[in-house]
Amino acid sequence: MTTVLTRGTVVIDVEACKGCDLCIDACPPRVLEMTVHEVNTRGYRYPRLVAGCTGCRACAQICPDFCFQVYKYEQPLEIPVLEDLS
Amino acid sequence: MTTVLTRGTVVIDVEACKGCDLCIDACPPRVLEMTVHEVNTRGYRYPRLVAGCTGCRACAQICPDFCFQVYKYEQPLEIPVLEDLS
Amino acid sequence: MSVALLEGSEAIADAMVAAGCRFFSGYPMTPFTEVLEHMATKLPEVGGTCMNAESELEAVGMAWGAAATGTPSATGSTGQGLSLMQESLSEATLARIPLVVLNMARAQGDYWQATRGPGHGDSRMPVLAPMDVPEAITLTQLAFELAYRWRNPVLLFGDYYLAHTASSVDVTRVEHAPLRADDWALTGATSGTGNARLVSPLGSGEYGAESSYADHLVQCAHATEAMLAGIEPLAETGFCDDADVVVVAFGTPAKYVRAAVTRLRAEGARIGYVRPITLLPFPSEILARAARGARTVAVYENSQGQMVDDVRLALEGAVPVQFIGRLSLDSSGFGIAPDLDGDYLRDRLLDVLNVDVLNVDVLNVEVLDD
Amino acid sequence: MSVALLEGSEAIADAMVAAGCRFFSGYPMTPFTEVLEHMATKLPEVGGTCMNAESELEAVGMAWGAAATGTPSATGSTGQGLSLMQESLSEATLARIPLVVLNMARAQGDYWQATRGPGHGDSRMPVLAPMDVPEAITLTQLAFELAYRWRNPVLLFGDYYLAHTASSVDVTRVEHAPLRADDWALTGATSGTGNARLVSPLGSGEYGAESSYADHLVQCAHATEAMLAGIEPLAETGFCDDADVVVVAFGTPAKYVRAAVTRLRAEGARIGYVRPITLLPFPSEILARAARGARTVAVYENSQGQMVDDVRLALEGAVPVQFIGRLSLDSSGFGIAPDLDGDYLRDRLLDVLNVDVLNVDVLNVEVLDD
Amino acid sequence: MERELVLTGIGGQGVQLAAQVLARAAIAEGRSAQMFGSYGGMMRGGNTEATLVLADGPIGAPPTVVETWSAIFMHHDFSEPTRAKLRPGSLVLVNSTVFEGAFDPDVYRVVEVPATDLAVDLGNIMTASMIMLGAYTAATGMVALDSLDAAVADSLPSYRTQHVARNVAAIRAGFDAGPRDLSPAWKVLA
Amino acid sequence: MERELVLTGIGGQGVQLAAQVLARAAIAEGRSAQMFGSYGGMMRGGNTEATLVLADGPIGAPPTVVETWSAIFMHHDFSEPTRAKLRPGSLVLVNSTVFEGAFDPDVYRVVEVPATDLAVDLGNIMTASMIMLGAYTAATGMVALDSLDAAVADSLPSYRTQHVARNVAAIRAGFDAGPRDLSPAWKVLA
Amino acid sequence: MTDRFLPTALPPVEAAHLVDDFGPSLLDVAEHSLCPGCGEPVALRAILEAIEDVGAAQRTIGVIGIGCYTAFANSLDIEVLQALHGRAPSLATGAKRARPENLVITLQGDGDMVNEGLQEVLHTAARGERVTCFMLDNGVFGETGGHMTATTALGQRTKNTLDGRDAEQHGFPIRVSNLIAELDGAAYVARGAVNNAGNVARTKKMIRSALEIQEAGLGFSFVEILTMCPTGWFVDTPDAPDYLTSTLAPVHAPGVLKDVTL
Amino acid sequence: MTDRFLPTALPPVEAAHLVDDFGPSLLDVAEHSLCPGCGEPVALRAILEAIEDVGAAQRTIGVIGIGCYTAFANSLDIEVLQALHGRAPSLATGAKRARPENLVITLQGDGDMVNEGLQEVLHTAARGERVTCFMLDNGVFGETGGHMTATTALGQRTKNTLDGRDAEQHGFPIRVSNLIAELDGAAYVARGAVNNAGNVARTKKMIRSALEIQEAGLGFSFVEILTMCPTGWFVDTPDAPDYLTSTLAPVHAPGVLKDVTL
Ligand SMILES: Cc1ncc(C[n+]2csc(CCOP(=O)(O)OP(=O)(O)O)c2C)c(N)n1
Ligand SMILES: Cc1ncc(C[n+]2csc(CCOP(=O)(O)OP(=O)(O)O)c2C)c(N)n1
Ligand code: SF4
Ligand code: SF4
Ligand code: SF4
Ligand code: SF4
Ligand code: SF4
Ligand code: SF4
Ligand SMILES: [Mg+2]
Ligand SMILES: [Mg+2]
Repeated sequence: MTTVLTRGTVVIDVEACKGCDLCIDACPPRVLEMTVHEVNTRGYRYPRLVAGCTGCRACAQICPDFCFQVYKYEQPLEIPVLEDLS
Repeated sequence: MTTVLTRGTVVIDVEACKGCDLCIDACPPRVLEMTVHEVNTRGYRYPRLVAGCTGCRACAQICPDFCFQVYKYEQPLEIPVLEDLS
Repeated sequence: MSVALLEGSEAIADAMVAAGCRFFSGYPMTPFTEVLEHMATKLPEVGGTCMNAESELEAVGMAWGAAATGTPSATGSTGQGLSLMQESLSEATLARIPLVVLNMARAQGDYWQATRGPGHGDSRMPVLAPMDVPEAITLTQLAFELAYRWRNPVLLFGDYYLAHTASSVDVTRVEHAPLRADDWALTGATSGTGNARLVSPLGSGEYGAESSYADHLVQCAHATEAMLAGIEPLAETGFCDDADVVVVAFGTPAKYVRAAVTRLRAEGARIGYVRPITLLPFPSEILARAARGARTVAVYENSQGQMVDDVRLALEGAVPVQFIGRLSLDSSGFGIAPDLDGDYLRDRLLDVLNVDVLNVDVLNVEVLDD
Repeated sequence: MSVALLEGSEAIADAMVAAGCRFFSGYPMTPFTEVLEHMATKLPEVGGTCMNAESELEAVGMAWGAAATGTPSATGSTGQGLSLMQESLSEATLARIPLVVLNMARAQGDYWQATRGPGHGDSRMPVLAPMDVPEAITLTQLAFELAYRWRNPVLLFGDYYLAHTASSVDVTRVEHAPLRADDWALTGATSGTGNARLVSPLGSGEYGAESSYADHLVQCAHATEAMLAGIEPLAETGFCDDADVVVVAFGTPAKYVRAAVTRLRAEGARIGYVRPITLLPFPSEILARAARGARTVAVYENSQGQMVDDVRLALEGAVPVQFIGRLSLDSSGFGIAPDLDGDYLRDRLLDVLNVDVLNVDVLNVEVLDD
Repeated sequence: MERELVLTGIGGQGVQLAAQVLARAAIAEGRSAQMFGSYGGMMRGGNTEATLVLADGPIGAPPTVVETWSAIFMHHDFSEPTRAKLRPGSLVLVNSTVFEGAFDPDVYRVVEVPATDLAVDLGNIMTASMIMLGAYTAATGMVALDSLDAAVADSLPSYRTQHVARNVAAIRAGFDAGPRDLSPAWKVLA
Repeated sequence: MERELVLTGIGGQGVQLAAQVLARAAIAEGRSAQMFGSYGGMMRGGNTEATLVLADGPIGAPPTVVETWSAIFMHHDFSEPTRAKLRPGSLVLVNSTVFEGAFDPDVYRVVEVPATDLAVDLGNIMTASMIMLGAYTAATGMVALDSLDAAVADSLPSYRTQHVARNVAAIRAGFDAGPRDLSPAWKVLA
Repeated sequence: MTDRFLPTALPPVEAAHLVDDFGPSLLDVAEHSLCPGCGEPVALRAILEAIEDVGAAQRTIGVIGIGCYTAFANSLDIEVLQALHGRAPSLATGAKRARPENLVITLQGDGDMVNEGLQEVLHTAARGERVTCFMLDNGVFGETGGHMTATTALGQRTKNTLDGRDAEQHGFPIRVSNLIAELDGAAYVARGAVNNAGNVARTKKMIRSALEIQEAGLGFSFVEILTMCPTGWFVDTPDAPDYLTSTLAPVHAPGVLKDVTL
Repeated sequence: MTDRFLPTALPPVEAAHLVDDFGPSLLDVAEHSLCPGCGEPVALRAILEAIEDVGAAQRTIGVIGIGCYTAFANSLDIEVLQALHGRAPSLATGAKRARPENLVITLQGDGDMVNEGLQEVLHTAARGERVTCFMLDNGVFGETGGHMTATTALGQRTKNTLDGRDAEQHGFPIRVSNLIAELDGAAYVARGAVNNAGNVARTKKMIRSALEIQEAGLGFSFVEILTMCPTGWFVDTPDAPDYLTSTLAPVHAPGVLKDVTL
């Protein structure tokens, strides 16, 4: 068990998402991951956030469906995560 | 009284002429001169030829009204002219 | 202002300026060029803008853009140039753009383009057809009033004669309702307010936010019908009360027809005339009333016959209609009609009257005088 | 060929190829795009050329250029795109270019554009309006024959339904006169002969070397009249002999009208229909004959009413005419008419018949069978 | 004689394909066919409807009909307009797996087919419309079962030919599940 | 009351200018004017014609007239259409210096003015039309002589104002050469 | 595994400040009907944010062409003048001449601008009209089904060039920014792209420069923006950004082509 | 003095051979109605002679625009397809595609090509259409009275710019040859002039090269020809050649802009 420095976070409007994956590649620390089976009411997969967001806004700027609200923490958080098992 | 070497000559369709003067400047040896008072039936002044034509075709190529037929003599002529009095 | 000798092209330009026009755009084509030149001189003097557009399509686009800001605007061409503008004019109607459009036509073959156009769909533009320069001054100003009242393009149908006839006129402003656009025009002021304006041929939610493109088209069709029902049809009639023959013509040729009819009257013929001034809405009722007692109605147009359909539609078979016009052009092709300058017109009228010789007793050199 | 299930857009493309068309140019606009796509596939297979033109103006220009070489050519768009082509189409008529033009229209509001156009002046194009895919195959081929016989553009008036309805059809060549152009088309062969050909809307001296532009326009106007007089007007009529009410409609909506009328007949109503197939020349005589005994003539169009004028002109007041159509579009705006898919049409016909309930005894589920 | 079939469903259920297959099978048997499809936009799950008319000769019916001899309901969403076209005696096939709602059996000849269930059983939910088509064929004899096989091959785009067998199997499963000759299409006058 | 004047000549003779000057003079006197000019192309020596109508009130005449109260013939070339507009009693002024042909003095009131000669005498051949205008004014009293002076200034383009005096002089010379009150324009009903 | 994921349904409870808020504030309705992975909304966002950045939000008139982006006409919170296909630059000219104090922009696609209305934008640029035109360049008519346009790169897949555009058959693409840069009336010409966050940021800077040029009255300004159209290109949405890089960008190279202020 | 002048009414009696014969042989009627000193007939002569030079006289289709040059449509001895104003390149495209074996040219003016039909020629060039377009550039709409066009040089006098074209008021001229040269479909682009005999000769060479490019199937070819319009420029005919040199030529510099065979 380690922690990840997390300077920001996002609110994701998953219902607006059309599952295009653009945010995934856009995120510099790669802290967004698409669902595999879960879909929204329109049937689209959508992204979820893991620890390490920098609040860089890249996801918000690239998302064609305006699904992101980005926040920067006043104080960075250290978020505990499970050790990568690989 | 001298002579001028004349390698060519032109036929001028003065009735077709519209008096634009373009041939005058175009003629390298400057052997075309506009009439001063004489006009054709449409009221335009037109060019006349003096000795020294080279048959270079410049007048024909520039004339907007296709007034020139150009000939080259098989043998250049020496045409006598009055001494320039100036 | 005071009375001056103005060519029609200049008088129309002055009338536009008097009506409040502050933007004009056009592309040269005789005899529209003449108006464009005057606008290029006059508009800057009153703080307006005249654009020598690079083509007719761009001219109508520029006028559309200026008009959308609430700036009284006009454009035009000849009928051929207006053909290029048909898409824009049809859709400008759907976008509810008040725009005055001049057709300085060559002859009269653009009647259908004017009254059955513009372009595709159910869009229509009111059409005003002056017979001479003084009337053009009034109708030009009326065109702006109608354009704004109905938020619709309005067509002024002139010709070469109108553009080139000089007349003693005093171009004064005809008082009309102010050309108000403050409730819809784009000025930037509503941007960023959460309620920004939209001016669009695809609909702008004005018939309900949820209204579809289809709803918009249907609503526009109704608006067009309301407009055509709301505009008073105008026509001049003369000598119709006891007329055997009623002659119908519009525009400059109608002035020739009127002169010919007046002379025939003086010679004793029972002949009258009707001159539609609004071609759309067509003055059907005025015509039907005027032709009630007639034996026949004759239609003269300098074309192969187009308005004649509207005459037939107005009369619904009540009086037989015959077409006595034909296309007549001098070699310039600009619309000067040899038929008007000779015996053609009088001969046709005599044919219709079915007489060879009229009572020539009344014929004397002063017949046209008061 | 053999029977296959083809959408109208493909069947029209096949019919063009069968008629001899070897050049096509167009710019995408639904539902014309569909035909363009098929032409892009089919023409190269027969050694022809299909151009994805950069705009409608360029499309009509390319087709004009190819047609002038004697290559059977076609272009088209929707009504809106055709508005952009109005100058070219009007002048192509003056240049005597045989050209087939498709209007894959959205609804029926382009009737006036089709029959009173193209554009300015006295130019006219014959207009053919199929009601369904099998008829479109025949009329498309007729369009080429007419275009060549009269050296004039010819308009085929279709719609979204026609483009998208798949039908079991066998596109076979309708035998018609060969599309001959060898006496006027440009091939370069007469260049340098001292007698080089000219194909021009301004006239090419064919009416006499000294003929002016004005003469040319007048001669073209006469040629147009001769053409319209020379083409046989086509219409389908049904149940008119003893009909109280005659309903007039064209194109796909006419097929709906026919179905509704057929059903009302089966229910005992004295109702008949006339379906103009050539919109220009309009089948006025057929209509007048069919409507002779009728109490009223009702006109259905999916527009605010345009053909209704031609119906009135045909009947000249002999039978009262009422308009029972209106513009009806689903939210796509492509021309699918909710009015046709529900009770609207039948209700209007019942209104005209002036009955609430028909003799329902004859109503049964099999009425539409043979 | 003209026979109408209106199919309704939501995007992705194969409604248009089923209509095409039936049309091609009928054409192969020498009949005339006319088909008009409509879609309510490009979004997933939008409405889709097809109107198919089959006949012995030229077809008089317009692209869409106000009354239909038969209908297939793949889904209840957007199905109201189709329901409005039914007339007394119309044959109604319902995909009972997903369809919510009911039809009065005194007015219509109703056949319930659990098409989506059967399709899932066959291993591909996408073939539900083929199941319905098989059942419809059983109920009407509109075409011979064999005619449908070839029509399936003709109706799939070339990059999907590997799916022919699966669709043919679905048609046969549907045929087996359908009531035989409930509403014979052509026999009346044959 | 409307008075028509048709002027005809060849390009360069000042026909249009003469018509304009007369129109402006009449307007200055409170009358209405209407004028339509036509030119037969841009070549030198082409036809030129102007139709002028003056009246006390709104003008009913169209741009060109089929009959004219008066005419001025500056040249015989292209003059046939104008001649056809004469009616019995029309006033006809002829530039006798160049005009070839004759008018029947029993039918028309004919005035011959050697306008081109007079203009040459005055030092400018271009003012021939002003000579005719002066003579016409003498014969008709259409406008007061003084009114023409101001009208000349108004009718010349600004880069030609130096020519005003010359034209005024020509008008006066023509006036002196013309017959006084041969065909009074307005007095009949005045 | 689930607990790897952080809650993203609501704003954070920890002290934090908002740095980016769903749709741009000049858009009333964020939801739209454009395809998954479409680049056009991304470009639109950059344009709208730049308008705010230059402080012109309440003075802007946007003239919109006809293409997929037209779907936004109803939901923008700037005044919109909807043009016909290809005609936006002339409308913008009329609007700007009538109201010089406004910021006037156009939003057009490649089909709209380089096919139907090529001469409109060139004439407007040559005139040095004080307007800013934005072109969303995806090399296809997205709206009508994804056919080739006049900008389609050689080798690019479209509905009618499924094997890639071939010069022999379909001619060569037009680099319209380069043409405009050649015109003396053009004061600023740049080409950006929205296929990754870095390009979006660079493009936004170009947009801002273009608007500033207009505000300064220096002439015509223009930004071409390469956008993804996975639908018209027949590629999966995650592959579209790379497809843009490898296909469109080599022909239509991003960068500033002209800037009179430099 | 009279005897200084030689007889020019008849061919010489001395042995001589004809080297240039009045009008070009591909012109049936030499007489025309264009103004004195107009450059358009001069350019036309060069084009017609070049067509003969490349041996295509009996294979040529000439598509003609609308301007003063249209007056020749009736007297040319090559087949003429008269186009509407601005539309010649599309007609030429259709004709060439239908009959690839023909030499297809257009003859247009600056008003026709750069105003009304700018996008026609650009699209045709981009497509690499195997046609040759000739533009007679005098910077005015000669035919309709001499107004400014989109190519009018800054400072040039026209009917509506009597004090010279001013960029602020009338915008900047378009150098259309430069735009065309930027297009990959264009194989040959040159600009000539007919204001003196040397330039006429150079221009004729350009015309010949352009036609040869078409014959070789190498793509689109284009020659702009600067022509005098003394009427529209309001200059005396003898001054027009110099006016061209000092006004038009600095903006529209003569020379070969592109030649793929080099
Ligand atoms: C005059 C005209 N022709 C054709 C159309 C059909 N049409 C609508 S959008 C469009 C293409 C738009 O392409 P582009 O501008 O590149 O936008 P995109 O769809 O790629 O976003 C076309 C051809 C039209 N609306 N108007
Ligand atoms: C659609 C259309 N608009 C306008 C005109 C009027 N018009 C005829 S020629 C011309 C200008 C021609 O200019 P250019 O091509 O430069 O030729 P030039 O007269 O200078 O030789 C114009 C505007 C027309 N014929 N058609
Ligand atoms: S703000 Fe930056 S780091 Fe955070 S999720 Fe978005 S792209 Fe990733
Ligand atoms: S970029 Fe937006 S629409 Fe695309 S997957 Fe991410 S959140 Fe969904
Ligand atoms: S041929 Fe040459 S030298 Fe002879 S007159 Fe002509 S230009 Fe002068
Ligand atoms: S160039 Fe021709 S038209 Fe001009 S002056 Fe010389 S001969 Fe006459
Ligand atoms: S078709 Fe292309 S441009 Fe249009 S919305 Fe879809 S992805 Fe975007
Ligand atoms: S106006 Fe100009 S281009 Fe036209 S003929 Fe006269 S000089 Fe030549
Ligand atoms: Mg695009
Ligand atoms: Mg020019």
